[in-house]
Amino acid sequence: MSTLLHVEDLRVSFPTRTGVVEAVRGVSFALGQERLGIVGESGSGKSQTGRAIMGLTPQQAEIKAKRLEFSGIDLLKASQAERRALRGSRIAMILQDPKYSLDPVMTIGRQIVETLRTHEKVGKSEARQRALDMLAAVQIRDPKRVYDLYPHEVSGGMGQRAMIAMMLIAGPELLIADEPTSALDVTVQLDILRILDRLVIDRGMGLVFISHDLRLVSTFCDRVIVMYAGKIVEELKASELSQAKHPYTQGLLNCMPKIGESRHPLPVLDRQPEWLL
Amino acid sequence: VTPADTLVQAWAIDDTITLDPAESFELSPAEFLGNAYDMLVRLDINDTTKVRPGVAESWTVSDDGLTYTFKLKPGLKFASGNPITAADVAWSFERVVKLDKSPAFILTQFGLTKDNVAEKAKAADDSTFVFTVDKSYAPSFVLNCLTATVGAVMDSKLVLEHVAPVTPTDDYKFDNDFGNGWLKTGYAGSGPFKIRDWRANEILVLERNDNYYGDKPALARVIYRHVKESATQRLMLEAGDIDVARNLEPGDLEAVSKNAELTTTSAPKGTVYYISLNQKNENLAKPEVRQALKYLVDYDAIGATLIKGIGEIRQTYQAKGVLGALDSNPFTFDPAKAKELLEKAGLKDGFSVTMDVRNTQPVTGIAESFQQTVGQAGVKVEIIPGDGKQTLTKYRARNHDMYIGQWGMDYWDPNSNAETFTSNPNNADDGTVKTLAWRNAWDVPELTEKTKAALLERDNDKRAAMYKELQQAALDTSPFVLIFQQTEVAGLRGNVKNYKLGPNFDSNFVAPVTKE
Amino acid sequence: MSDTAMTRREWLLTDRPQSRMQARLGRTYLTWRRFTANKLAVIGLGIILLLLFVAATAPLLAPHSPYIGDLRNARLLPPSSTYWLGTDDQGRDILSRLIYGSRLTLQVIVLVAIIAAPIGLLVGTAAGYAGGWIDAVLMRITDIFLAFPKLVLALAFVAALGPGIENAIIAIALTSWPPYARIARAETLTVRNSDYISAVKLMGASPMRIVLRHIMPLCISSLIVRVTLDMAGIILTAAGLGFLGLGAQPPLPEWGAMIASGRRFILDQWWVAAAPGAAILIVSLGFNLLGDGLRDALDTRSGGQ
Amino acid sequence: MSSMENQTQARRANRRASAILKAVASFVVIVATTYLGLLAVTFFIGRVVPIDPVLAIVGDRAPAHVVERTRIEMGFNLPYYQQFYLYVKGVLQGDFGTSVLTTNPVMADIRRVFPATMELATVGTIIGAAFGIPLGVLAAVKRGSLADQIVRIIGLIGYSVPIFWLGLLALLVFYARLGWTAGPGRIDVVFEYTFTPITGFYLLDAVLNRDWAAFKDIFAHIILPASLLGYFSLAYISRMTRSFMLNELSQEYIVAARAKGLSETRIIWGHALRNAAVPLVTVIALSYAGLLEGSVLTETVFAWPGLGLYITNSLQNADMNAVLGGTIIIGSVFIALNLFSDLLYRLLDPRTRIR
Amino acid sequence: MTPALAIDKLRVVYDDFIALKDVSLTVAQGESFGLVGESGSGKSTLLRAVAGLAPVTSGTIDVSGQRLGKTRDKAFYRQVQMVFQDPYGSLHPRQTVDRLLLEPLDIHGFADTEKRIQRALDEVGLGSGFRFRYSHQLSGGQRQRVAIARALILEPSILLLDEPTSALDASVQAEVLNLLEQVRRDRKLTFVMVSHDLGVITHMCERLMVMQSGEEVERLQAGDLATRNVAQDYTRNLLVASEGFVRGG
Ligand SMILES: Nc1ncnc2c1ncn2[C@@H]1O[C@H](COP(=O)(O)OP(=O)(O)OP(=O)(O)O)[C@@H](O)[C@H]1O
Ligand SMILES: Nc1ncnc2c1ncn2[C@@H]1O[C@H](COP(=O)(O)OP(=O)(O)OP(=O)(O)O)[C@@H](O)[C@H]1O
Ligand SMILES: [Mg+2]
Ligand SMILES: [Mg+2]
Ligand code: NI
Repeated sequence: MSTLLHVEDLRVSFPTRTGVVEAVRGVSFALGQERLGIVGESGSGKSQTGRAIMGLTPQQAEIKAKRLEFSGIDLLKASQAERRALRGSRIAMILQDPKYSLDPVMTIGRQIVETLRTHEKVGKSEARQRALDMLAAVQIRDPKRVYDLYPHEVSGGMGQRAMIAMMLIAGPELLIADEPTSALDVTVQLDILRILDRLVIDRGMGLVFISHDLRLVSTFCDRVIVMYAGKIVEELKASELSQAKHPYTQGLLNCMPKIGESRHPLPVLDRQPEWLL
Repeated sequence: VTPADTLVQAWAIDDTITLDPAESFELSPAEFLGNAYDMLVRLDINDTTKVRPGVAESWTVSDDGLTYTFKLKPGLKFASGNPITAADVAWSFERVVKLDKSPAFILTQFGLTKDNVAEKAKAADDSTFVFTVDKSYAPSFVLNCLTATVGAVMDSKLVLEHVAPVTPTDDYKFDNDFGNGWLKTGYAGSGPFKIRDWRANEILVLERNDNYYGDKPALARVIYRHVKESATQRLMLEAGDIDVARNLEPGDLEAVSKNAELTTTSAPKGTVYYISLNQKNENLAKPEVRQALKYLVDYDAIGATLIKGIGEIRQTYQAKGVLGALDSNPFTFDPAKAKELLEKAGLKDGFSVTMDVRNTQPVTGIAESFQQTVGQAGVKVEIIPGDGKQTLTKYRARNHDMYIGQWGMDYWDPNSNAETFTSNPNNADDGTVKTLAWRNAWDVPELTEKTKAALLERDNDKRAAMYKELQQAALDTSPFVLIFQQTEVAGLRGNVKNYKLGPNFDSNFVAPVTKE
Repeated sequence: MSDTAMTRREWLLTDRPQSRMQARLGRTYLTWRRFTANKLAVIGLGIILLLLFVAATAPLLAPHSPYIGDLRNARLLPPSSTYWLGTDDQGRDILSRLIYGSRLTLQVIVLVAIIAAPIGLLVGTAAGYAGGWIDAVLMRITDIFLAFPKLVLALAFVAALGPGIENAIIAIALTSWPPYARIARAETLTVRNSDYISAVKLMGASPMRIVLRHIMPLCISSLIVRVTLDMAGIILTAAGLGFLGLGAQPPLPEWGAMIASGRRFILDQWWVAAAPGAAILIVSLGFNLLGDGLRDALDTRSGGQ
Repeated sequence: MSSMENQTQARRANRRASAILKAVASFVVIVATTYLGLLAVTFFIGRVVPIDPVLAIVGDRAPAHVVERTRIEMGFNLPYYQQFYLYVKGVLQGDFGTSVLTTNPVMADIRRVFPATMELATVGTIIGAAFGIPLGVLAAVKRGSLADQIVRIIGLIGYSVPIFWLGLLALLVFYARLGWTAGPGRIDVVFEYTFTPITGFYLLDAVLNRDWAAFKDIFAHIILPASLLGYFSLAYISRMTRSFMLNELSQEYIVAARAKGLSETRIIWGHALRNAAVPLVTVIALSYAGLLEGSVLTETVFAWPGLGLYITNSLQNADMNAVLGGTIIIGSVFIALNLFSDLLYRLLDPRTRIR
Repeated sequence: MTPALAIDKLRVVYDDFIALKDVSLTVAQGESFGLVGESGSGKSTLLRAVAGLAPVTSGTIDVSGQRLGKTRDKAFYRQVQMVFQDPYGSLHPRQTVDRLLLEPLDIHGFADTEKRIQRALDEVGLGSGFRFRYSHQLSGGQRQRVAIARALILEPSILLLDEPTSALDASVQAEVLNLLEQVRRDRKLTFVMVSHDLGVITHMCERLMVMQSGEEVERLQAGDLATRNVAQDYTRNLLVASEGFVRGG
């Protein structure tokens, strides 16, 4: 299995009025054609890690890394144009909430075609056909109808599928999914995951799956990175999550109420200052 | 650049609201009508105390001074091609009297009524028109009045084709409008120019009348464009988009006169500017106060600045050049003298008073200057600015304290101004003759009588002397602080020749104008 | 930095204020710091303070009388060492008139700000929150006023109230509220169904209380921006009324009226209109910058990050 | 297809029809009440202005009896409610009365002055939007930069410099000194005899007449005042564009567009501005409506025979028929523009479309 | 004993969309009742209808035996309070915690505001350090605590909880859930709680109702879920989904 992505000592910091906020503080990992989960509580830097790889960090942010390499391309040295050419075509990212991440005034079909035609020279009708195929691939039952719908006219699950179609149409080698299902109903959630799973298996794509839901990540991913306050506190195989060593990971696993379990009160995380170091 | 056969003038023509000579009574239409219509007699612009023939070739006055017989020039034609007959003249008079619009009094003051007009203004034959007046007025007065645009000779045949039916009422007993509705924008005259087109506040086009009996105008047409701003007019003149600029203010006038490509021309007009003092105000009613205020205008400074080139200081109410005009400017800016007078009036510390000022130059500037200069004698003037019609409404209702305004002659005769400034037949609030004296509640029975008497003096010299006397009385006692007489100016392109402004707007003749 | 200053600052910036007073002061201080961090806003504030200062000390600052001029000798003089900004057509010193005129300008601004903005705010929020027929009626009235030619309306008000600068200002204020009402209504509509307004409703608050204490404060910041943006327009509307003889009474040195009367000399004596024009520009710039800065500083949401 | 589905479809169609009907009804009510309000307020204004309307017709020097007679002729002696009733009756029959100042029917006058204003306002708005939107976009994209500040200053000058001042200055420079444009007025007098207006929109008329010389001249005349008005609306449009753009640029879908690899140009113009266009339509419509009111000052300086001048002039002479007519026109324009911007809004924003 | 809350054939219609179709429900005094169902199934609408924030077209609501009319009076709000789903949207953005808590006291004319605010903050585990902060200066969990404090400060007997923890991290969720349990115990409150998380509902509630498109699907005891003793397919699907991802399914 070849390594697609190398991240070494990634740091993202934001200058603010009250000082510099370090959102990501030295994250390192490598990714092959696998499903890598990143978990952690809100604000732990999951999204910023993903965005830094994509090159989508806000302008004022400062990104540093010893190494940030995507299939042999040094992302830090790459020009804006080069990175733009990578985005969407070789690395793609699914954003959290379909409600806000689709352009409200453009039909879903056009948004998908737009990605395709940005990266490949294809004719209009061919682009349309491929978009329809893609929609079908993400299990949309009536692609022709959905193609002409506006984002507000579809449900959350459908929107998320459209988002996935939009990001996958150019056939990326690496997909970063930033909480792709947390805005969705539990039942729909599983549909989406199944689609992603298929794509990874069928296309041999690398997947970074960002989520705060440990249970989901543990059942879906191959490997899991646990982040706390911008750092990786632990990295382990998904199947071994229940044997996590770090008290933070353990705490996260424990504090969720489960059906058929009666723990009153629920155990809560007791954050230790040394975790921050 | 303007076409060679067209004279383009920029002028504020927004006061034109009708082109019917029987109705029109404002300045800009007077010029249009003066050029487009002919009257029995015209003012001689070379000697403004005289009249010259118009449609009439000659005239005689009966010994009793009651009957005026006009002999018409033979073979004249209206612009329409219809012949001009004495019947047209008679009908024109009848029309004015029966319509009874604003300027009708110029004719009706000679005793014409709706019932007797057919008798008193009638055609003896095709070329003889006889006009009978009720008193033996000074002939100069009668003839001067007939030069006004209200005396225009109308093409009766043409107008009668355009009359509109009207339901008679108590106030208007006739079943048609004598073509008034049509003539508001229409034309039925015989002057050197025809009125071709008028779009309110935009443009008025005069076109050469090929049926005119006299010297045909050199220019095919004269176009008036409505442009209000002096600065705009100046720019257009400099650029050559107009040939004549008519509303230049002193600063722009000066610039134009310095421009080698441009010339200027000017003529004193029969319009005087004055500040009036309402005698209903107890302070202003004091004779000393009236005189004191006359010493508190800085005539020289105003003359040298605010009205430079567009007016001349004049403290008597008759315009220069009118029969019997008194050329006397006894007052100078003299705060000490004024203070003395105020002290005599018991107003040592001055007093407060308001002044209604319409929002146009130069009156606003003069008012502000006046405000400062009277302040030197302790009089505090509060200026109440207002749009023209607004202050006028107030003025006519006698609700003002002080008012600054202008008065243009109704017709070129001393009686016009004498009557309004120094006669007030009934000073009651419901008085019907609302002269300027009435508007300022100046009750002067003696002067009123004298004014009337001057009308009947048939000897021109004696008549002139009587008017001078009246003006002197006004200088000494009237509540009118006369300031200046308007000079009309025009900036011209250098190639415009023979452009001459007359003493009145209806005598601003454009027919002689040529362009090189 | 001295010791006491440090402790005072610390007291202000403490994480746990002991009283509402301290908290309020601390917040004010923070807002101030946020505000002063914005250089442009400080420039804006400086301009406004300068305006206030000039207005307050006009008699001391003005080198000449603003009302008495020398018509004969000093008319329309170009800027010189005696008359820094030249003289106008009555021979009055333009600088002195500008200095005194700042008082009128302030008056215009204050009156409009305390009449038009509150009316607009009240009408807009009330309409937006109440909805239904109240909304319909209020918006109809707003529409009528909005659809009305401004000048006609102002003229009518002046006619009803009588001439004079105060009445002119009131007239302007009474005609300029409809856009504010629109803005306030739009903003109200976006918050009226929010959970935090529902929460206040659940506290048992009356609609009146909700509008006055919970919705209005939210609409104020965008209103401030809009009002400050409109300031120049308001000063100029005053001038426009002056054009029709309904504004300041001569010889009041109202800036707009000064430009209006100076326009006659624009071709040859440009400074007569340029000086008040520049004054208006600077003051509106000041308000604009101040308005933007205030919005940013007052907006606690964006300010905290 | 099941009958059930048919039924729901019929119901939906029914519902839509009733929704449209409701919208139309409420629109009619809104328009009617607004008009009535406009009429009533204008009429009231006509009564409170301390100007004697008769004066405008007969002049200052008219004898007293003529004044009185004219007053009666014009119906000013009637009680107010009767005057109002008569007026409304006339209006309902399409008769707006006669302007005493121009002696024309008010409708005829308006047919003449309104196209003049509308032509000017249209060209002005086009200029304002054509420059204001890109400037606003630039300012938003380069927020806080020098470019942003410059755009702000440009806008502010547009706000704070009196238009008559700027107008004269522009005339001086571009007309008098440089000779780039034509002077005041709508068209040269040269065309007085050859050019016949058809619609009153001279540019359009020139095209209809295929009179290209006239077109050139008309264009040369309109460009200066229109640019001036355009500058005025530019100030406002650029400011609003900036704030709408800032709002859109902070949205999540912009991040998504970047993630797709789109170029910045495409993101800004294709996505952000496309979304900002939705509220911008209203802004532009409002500023257009403002220009349509007619700017008395511009019209004075440029000797433009437009609506603003007409209304002001009428008002100053208490020519209430004309004022009422003008007000109604402006009210109609306002309502129409509101409606139009609403429709456009719906067109631009799929979320508000009725499906 | 009269039930704390009795709802009978409640119907809510927005424009022409029926959000709630004749739902009936009784909750005993001191009971904790759960509502689950997919998004848009009408859970929030039910709570909002009780609170007087949704347009009721038909049906009745009784609170402690008292029939509610169209409008709610102040007294009602002392009895029933609600905590909203989104802690980011339910606190006024321009008000400090102090002001937020003062408002209800002020409306109801309480005298000892100082003490009550202090106590309310203590109760939800927020020190006085948070008192003068704005909501944007608080984390999600802290916000939700403030919202709970605000709801409790009027000492209501019924608390309507609309997904009070769904916007929070698991770790914070646990804290808030514990807090809710504790106040319920201390104050003998009646809870009606909405959640899409079956785990949370079974943890907190004794009885629950499953909803779908505005209608009741079935009504269960908390234990039934653990034992998978459910009758409806829809509920079964929910149960399966909450287990996590199963590959190759
Ligand atoms: N533009 C910014 N300026 C300053 N700080 C920021 C900015 N964007 C993010 N941060 C900070 O960076 C940190 C990490 O944010 P990030 O979005 O990566 O968290 P996350 O793990 O994705 O959380 P969540 O689960 O809530 O999405 C947070 O503390 C956040 O406050
Ligand atoms: N104000 C409203 N106007 C119109 N429709 C509404 C309104 N509020 C809610 N609805 C509709 O009513 C239905 C039920 O909404 P509700 O908020 O009760 O769902 P929910 O079960 O709470 O969903 P979620 O889990 O997403 O919060 C939804 O389809 C929603 O679109
Ligand atoms: Mg995130
Ligand atoms: Mg809900
Ligand atoms: Ni030209």
